[in-house]
Amino acid sequence: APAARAEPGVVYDMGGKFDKSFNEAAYNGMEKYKKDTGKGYVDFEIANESQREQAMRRMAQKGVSPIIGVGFSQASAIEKTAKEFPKLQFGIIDMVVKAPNVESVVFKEQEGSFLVGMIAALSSKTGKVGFIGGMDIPLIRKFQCGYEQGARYANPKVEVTGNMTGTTPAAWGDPTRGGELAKAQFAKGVDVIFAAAGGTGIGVYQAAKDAGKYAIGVDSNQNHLHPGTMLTSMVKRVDVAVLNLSQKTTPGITVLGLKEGGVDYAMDTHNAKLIGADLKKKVDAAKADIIAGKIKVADYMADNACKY
Amino acid sequence: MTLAVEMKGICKRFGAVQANRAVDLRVARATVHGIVGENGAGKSTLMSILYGFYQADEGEIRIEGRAVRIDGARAAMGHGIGMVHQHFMLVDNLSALDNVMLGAEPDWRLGPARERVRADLERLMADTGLQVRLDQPVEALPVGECQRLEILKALYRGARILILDEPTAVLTPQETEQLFATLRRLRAAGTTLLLITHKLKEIMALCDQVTVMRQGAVVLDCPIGQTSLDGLAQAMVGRQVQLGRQDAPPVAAASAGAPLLRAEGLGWRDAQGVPRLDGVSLALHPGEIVGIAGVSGNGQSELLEVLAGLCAPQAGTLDLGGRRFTAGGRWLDPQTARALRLAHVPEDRHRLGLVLPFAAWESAVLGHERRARYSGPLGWLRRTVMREDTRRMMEDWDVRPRDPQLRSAKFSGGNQQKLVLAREAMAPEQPPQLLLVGQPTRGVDIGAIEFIHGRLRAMRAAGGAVLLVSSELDEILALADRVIVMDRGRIAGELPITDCTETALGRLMAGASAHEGPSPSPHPSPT
Amino acid sequence: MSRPVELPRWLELGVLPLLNLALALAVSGVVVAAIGLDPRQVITLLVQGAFGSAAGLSYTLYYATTFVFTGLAVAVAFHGGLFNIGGEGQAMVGGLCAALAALACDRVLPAGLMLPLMVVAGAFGGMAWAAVPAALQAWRGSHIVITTIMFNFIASALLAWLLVNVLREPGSMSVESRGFAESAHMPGVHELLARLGIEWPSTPLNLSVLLAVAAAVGVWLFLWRTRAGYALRAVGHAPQAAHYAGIAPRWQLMRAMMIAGALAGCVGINELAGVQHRLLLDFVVGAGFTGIAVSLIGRNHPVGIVLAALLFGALYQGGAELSFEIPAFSRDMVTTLQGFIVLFSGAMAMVLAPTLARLHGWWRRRGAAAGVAGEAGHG
Amino acid sequence: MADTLWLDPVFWGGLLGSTLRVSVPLVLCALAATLSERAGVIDLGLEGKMLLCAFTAGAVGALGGSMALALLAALAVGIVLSMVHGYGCVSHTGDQVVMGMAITMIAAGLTVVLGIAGFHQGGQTPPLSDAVRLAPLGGGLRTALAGVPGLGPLVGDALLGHNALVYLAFALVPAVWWLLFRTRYGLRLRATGDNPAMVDAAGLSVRGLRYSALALNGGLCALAGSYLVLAQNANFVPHMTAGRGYMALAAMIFGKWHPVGALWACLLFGFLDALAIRLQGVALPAALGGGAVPVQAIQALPYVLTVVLLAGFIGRARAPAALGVPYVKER
Ligand SMILES: Nc1ncnc2c1ncn2[C@@H]1O[C@H](COP(=O)(O)OP(=O)(O)OP(=O)(O)O)[C@@H](O)[C@H]1O
Ligand SMILES: Nc1ncnc2c1ncn2[C@@H]1O[C@H](COP(=O)(O)OP(=O)(O)OP(=O)(O)O)[C@@H](O)[C@H]1O
Ligand SMILES: [Mg+2]
Ligand SMILES: [Mg+2]
Repeated sequence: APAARAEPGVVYDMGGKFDKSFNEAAYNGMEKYKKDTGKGYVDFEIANESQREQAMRRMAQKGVSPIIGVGFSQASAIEKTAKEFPKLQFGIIDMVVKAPNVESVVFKEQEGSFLVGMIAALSSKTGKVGFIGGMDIPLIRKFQCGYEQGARYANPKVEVTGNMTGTTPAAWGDPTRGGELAKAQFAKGVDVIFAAAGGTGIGVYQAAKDAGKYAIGVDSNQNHLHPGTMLTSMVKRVDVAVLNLSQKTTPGITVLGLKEGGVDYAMDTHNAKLIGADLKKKVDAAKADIIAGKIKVADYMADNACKY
Repeated sequence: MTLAVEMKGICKRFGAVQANRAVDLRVARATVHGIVGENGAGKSTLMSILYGFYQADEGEIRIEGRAVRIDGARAAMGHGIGMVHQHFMLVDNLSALDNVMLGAEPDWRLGPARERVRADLERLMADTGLQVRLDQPVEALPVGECQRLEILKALYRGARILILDEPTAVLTPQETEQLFATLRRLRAAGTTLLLITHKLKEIMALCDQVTVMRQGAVVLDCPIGQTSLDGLAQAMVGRQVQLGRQDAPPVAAASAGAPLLRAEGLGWRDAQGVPRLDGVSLALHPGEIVGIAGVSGNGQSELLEVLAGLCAPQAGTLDLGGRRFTAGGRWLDPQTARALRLAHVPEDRHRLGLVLPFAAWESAVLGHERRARYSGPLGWLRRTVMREDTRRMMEDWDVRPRDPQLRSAKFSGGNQQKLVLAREAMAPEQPPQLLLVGQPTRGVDIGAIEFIHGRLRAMRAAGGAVLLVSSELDEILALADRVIVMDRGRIAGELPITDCTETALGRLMAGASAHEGPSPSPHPSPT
Repeated sequence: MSRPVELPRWLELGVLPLLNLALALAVSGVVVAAIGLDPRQVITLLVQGAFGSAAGLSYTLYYATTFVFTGLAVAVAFHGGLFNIGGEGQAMVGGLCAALAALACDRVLPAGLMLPLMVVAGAFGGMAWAAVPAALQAWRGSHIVITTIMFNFIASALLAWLLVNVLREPGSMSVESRGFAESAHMPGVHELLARLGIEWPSTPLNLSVLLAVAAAVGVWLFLWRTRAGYALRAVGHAPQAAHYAGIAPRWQLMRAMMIAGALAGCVGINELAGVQHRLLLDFVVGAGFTGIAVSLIGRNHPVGIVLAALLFGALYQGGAELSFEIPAFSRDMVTTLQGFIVLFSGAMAMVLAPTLARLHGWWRRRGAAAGVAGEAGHG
Repeated sequence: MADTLWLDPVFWGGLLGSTLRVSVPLVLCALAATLSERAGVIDLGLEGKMLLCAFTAGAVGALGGSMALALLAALAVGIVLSMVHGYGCVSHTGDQVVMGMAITMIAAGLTVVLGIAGFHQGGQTPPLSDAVRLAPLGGGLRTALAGVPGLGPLVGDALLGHNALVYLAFALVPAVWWLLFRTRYGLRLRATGDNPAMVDAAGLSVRGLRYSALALNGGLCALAGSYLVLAQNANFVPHMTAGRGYMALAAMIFGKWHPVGALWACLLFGFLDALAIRLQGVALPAALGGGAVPVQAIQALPYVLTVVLLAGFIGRARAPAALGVPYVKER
């Protein structure tokens, strides 16, 4: 009976709940849930692969529901546990798991990235914009692809430089390297960088601030970090998704794009001065077109390639 | 007369070993006090305690009549004590000069410090006659030179009480003489000297007073006048000791029969291109002991290594056990050598002879572990057999303590040497016909020396051949049938034992002793 | 200056470690108290979580399995005189090869053939990855520590590239291969026990644990019971003496590293064949480095390594348990706690030795050593 | 772009500048390791020491708002860590490698725990104001040169406009060399690493020498950590050292336990790293069928090249003879 709903639980991905990225967004979502409902929740930060399943099973045995797996790596663990505990509800972010008691939430990162790509291209004085990803994995390519397309859409002649940070988990938390990557791109004339690299991004933003260039945040609204440097942020509302999941899970696939407000570009007092009225108009127009389907944003996952 | 040093009731144990038990030692000022004893008797330990390197478990020390606590080398130096250590206390990759300076640098900047120390050392070397190449890294110096360096180090620090632990073990007779002259001068100048040595002649020659130790305790302490060589030997090992030549020198025809080993024109250059061996030819016949005399560092070690298959020469051939090995081709390797019944007792027992962290029984099969006797199917080790054989070797060669499980490092130098000799001489299944031995009695007590000499003679009697490299002329004179003298990598001359006298050999060697070691300007080799 | 303390073996290998562990826990307790948690609760949870339940014990053993492999990998190299920091990379490549074998044959081969094949492939992969640094050290004198560190990075790049561009299921977001077929699943211990009708919670603990035990025994026999092991240790302790004995150091060096690599390569069997049933990016996560601590704390001796591996397994599982039971106890506090335990039971292991020796001597003089010291061990 | 790249002074200027910046923490840690290992103490704890010092600098900088204070605090922590190292491995015969790993584990956990407890930003410390951070030097000259073609980038970007710690780090190399090879202290230190018994017999304190070397080692690690937080970044981020400690160790060995050798090795690592960054996205030569080089290949390039170069060097590195062996007198 929905009245006596058990308390929800979250299992974060390797990055941990303070990864300056989607895990942190999920964490914020749960905190909000706690504030709104006054009910508690359980969560767990895994330290190695086998703890995913361990954590979920532990929660399941305690009757925790729904159990939310944050990140695509949780898929097989969710799949197993969901099969084992059919009476409980499960949710997973960024990945599709087909099971009668699992709600899969996936985002159209490409759409949000498209918009910040436009903003980047339109704010760039040199006509060169940059992208810095954490690791070369499909999810990040998805960000990159949308960003490129958006930038080109706004300025067909724009030059987009892309970098990936590393091949080990350290790639998501190495601001120093992020800073160097940024400086390298600045040296090439890039003057706006969109970083989708977790903690590594911190270094990118700092480098941008030091060099007087622009940077674009990711996942959660990071405009406040360096007002005047942070053009905007490609917000991916994992927090909202997690909040909704913890309140109510509807088995099946939920796709969150611009239309659903699952992704967007962030506007607030911190970057109001940077985004001029006409720029905003252009971007909002494109946003409307995407929602209306007039603009087809390429999905890297569709055919493992960035074709647009 | 006042006592410079007085040690009362010194006790020291290392784990299971009681190295010193209630030792009393009284040394008068401005005298040379000899300390003798078997290997492992506790001589070095006692001196190390006086030098503050070890702390005694019990007992007290008085210097110049005042009771003192010596808790480290610095304290010892404070009391004017200096020490020449038995096992060199040198840093291999530092220059000889830096080694002397270390801890006594006259300036905090190395440049000026080196200047001043060099000047002092030049003078010191001049009037002691102990020559060392100051700028060579120690690792490049032959043992003899290291020993001289070690002595210079102590003299440089100008001690009032000077401990010398087997300073002459690797010196030539000439060098020994010069050293003793220096020591006499020091004594005259009021320095008190403590001398440990296994060469009783030296004791008789130099000392005023002598203390004999056995199994950690003092067994005799008397003025030199009241004892004799035999008396000391007796006290040391508790029985009559016969050193010197036992058998009549062989008739010249002794070295008949086909040679067991024949080497022709061996030539070997080291990494720097300095020739260490230069056209060396020799043959070993059954039933003879050939002695190789010469100041250490003139190619003897290299000769042994080449003949034992440890390194391949650039020139020459070797005939051994019906097989011929030619430089450039596939040279003899240690395994083949053993298979061809050639055994090798290396000069450097610590680096080559033993694996110090191994248990004695593991070290005692080193090089023979492949023998069917020791490794069964699938290379399974027959550990019990190994332990049994080790125990037998220890019985046979009187290795103390008799404990196959004890770590090789824990045996005293002399006993380690006996273990290595036992292994090589008693090689299981097929005992060797040919034995190459380097410095077999270096640092070994007279009891053991007598014993080892006996074994080598026995081997000759059994029709084996022995190549004996030794810096001890006495030893060579006592054992060899003919003597080859080496000088700067070449054979300087060969004498039948009958024509050998200390002086004759000394003269042949002297050519080298002036400028020991690999000479920078090699002689043109005869073509 | 530190005099070596001569302790009887049972004291040195039995009591001293226990004392150190006790001290380590005590100090950790103080730290825990400092951050306002109840030390008694934390310590009990840690121990309970690791050994208190069938599930907990199984997890502990499962982690220990991996650490035994990496620990032995360090130890064998160590006895050959080499410091192998490359366990991480060797484990990755070993796992990769095992996985490739599975992906290639799992649909055709029965488990009876598939699993042995995976073990061979895994061992081979690790061996190959260790052989290159070994050869470079032997013939070019390239220092093994540098090359093995570099090879760790190269391995991770290789793995990442293969997973993202070759092995990943098209259209899937996750960076992992397809799942292995049943035949490539190392049977879990709970499954086996279930067949025997014994109720056992489902955990990652799988047959690989036996492989680890076999490896430990094998290494012990190899090092101290066979000629090859003898030669290897001789080279490790005294290369020149080995040369004198006619043992060629180069080949011993190669052998040491290749055996080490093979051992590390088996990590993949436990993690991939045993648990994940597919190839993924960070299945090693530091196990290679932990292996160094495991080996050294275990004095590079198989028996010691097994014990140390159990300790680390317990720390991992008990740590997880802690953060389950005490939400305030974060993953990082667990790491800190583990650090302190390694510090006191590993790095500071000798601090208590002199005191213990004095006590022992004193007790022996009273001829009551055994009893009293025994109690002290558990104090 | 690849073809013209090599002729472009801007590319080289940026490359060299980046090389210097990236090398600094490596150089400092490598020097630290050189000192301790020359004295006979293995240091596998560089990573942890650097990390904990970085955190200290970040935290104190944020709280105290003073660069000097931050540096001092970092130095203090670095030295304390080294003293712990010494207590376990010099005063007692603890295993030096395990000690290093323990320090690293503790640092990895403790920094985050304290960070979260103190600043509630997921282990990060708050961004530092420019007053607390190290300002670039020679900026004026750099801007002056900026116009000059060739010289501008090559000198300006490459050598000028770095912060004080960069220049200090490189100045410390000859300093350490001088200390090791031109002073009495250095002679004694080197002897301690090779034959402590000899040093002891010479009436010197092996313990004292090893502790002092460790103290210097801690100080240098502290500088490396501070550099990451006060210069390259503006706050502490968990695990931000990202393996640099181990790379520094590798560099030190590559440099054969010699400060200058270590410097070259660090510069090599830095250069290859900076180069790899800039090569991402470069296309394969048409001969190899064109197409982009996989990112991972480029990212592995520095490590592969290191191995190749190392193999190219003749003559093996010789570690201090007594390295890692606790000094006890009795056999
Ligand atoms: N540092 C040590 N650790 C352990 N045992 C030792 C140590 N030094 C000496 N011993 C043991 O103490 C005993 C006495 O050794 P010591 O070196 O004093 O004998 P020695 O009279 O000098 O013998 P040698 O004539 O061979 O030099 C020997 O059994 C030796 O094995
Ligand atoms: N570090 C250690 N931790 C725990 N137990 C150990 C350790 N080292 C040795 N042991 C125990 O001591 C026994 C003997 O160790 P080792 O492997 O050296 O024996 P061995 O050399 O093969 O035989 P032995 O030494 O008895 O001749 C081992 O079988 C093991 O039970
Ligand atoms: Mg002695
Ligand atoms: Mg044993």
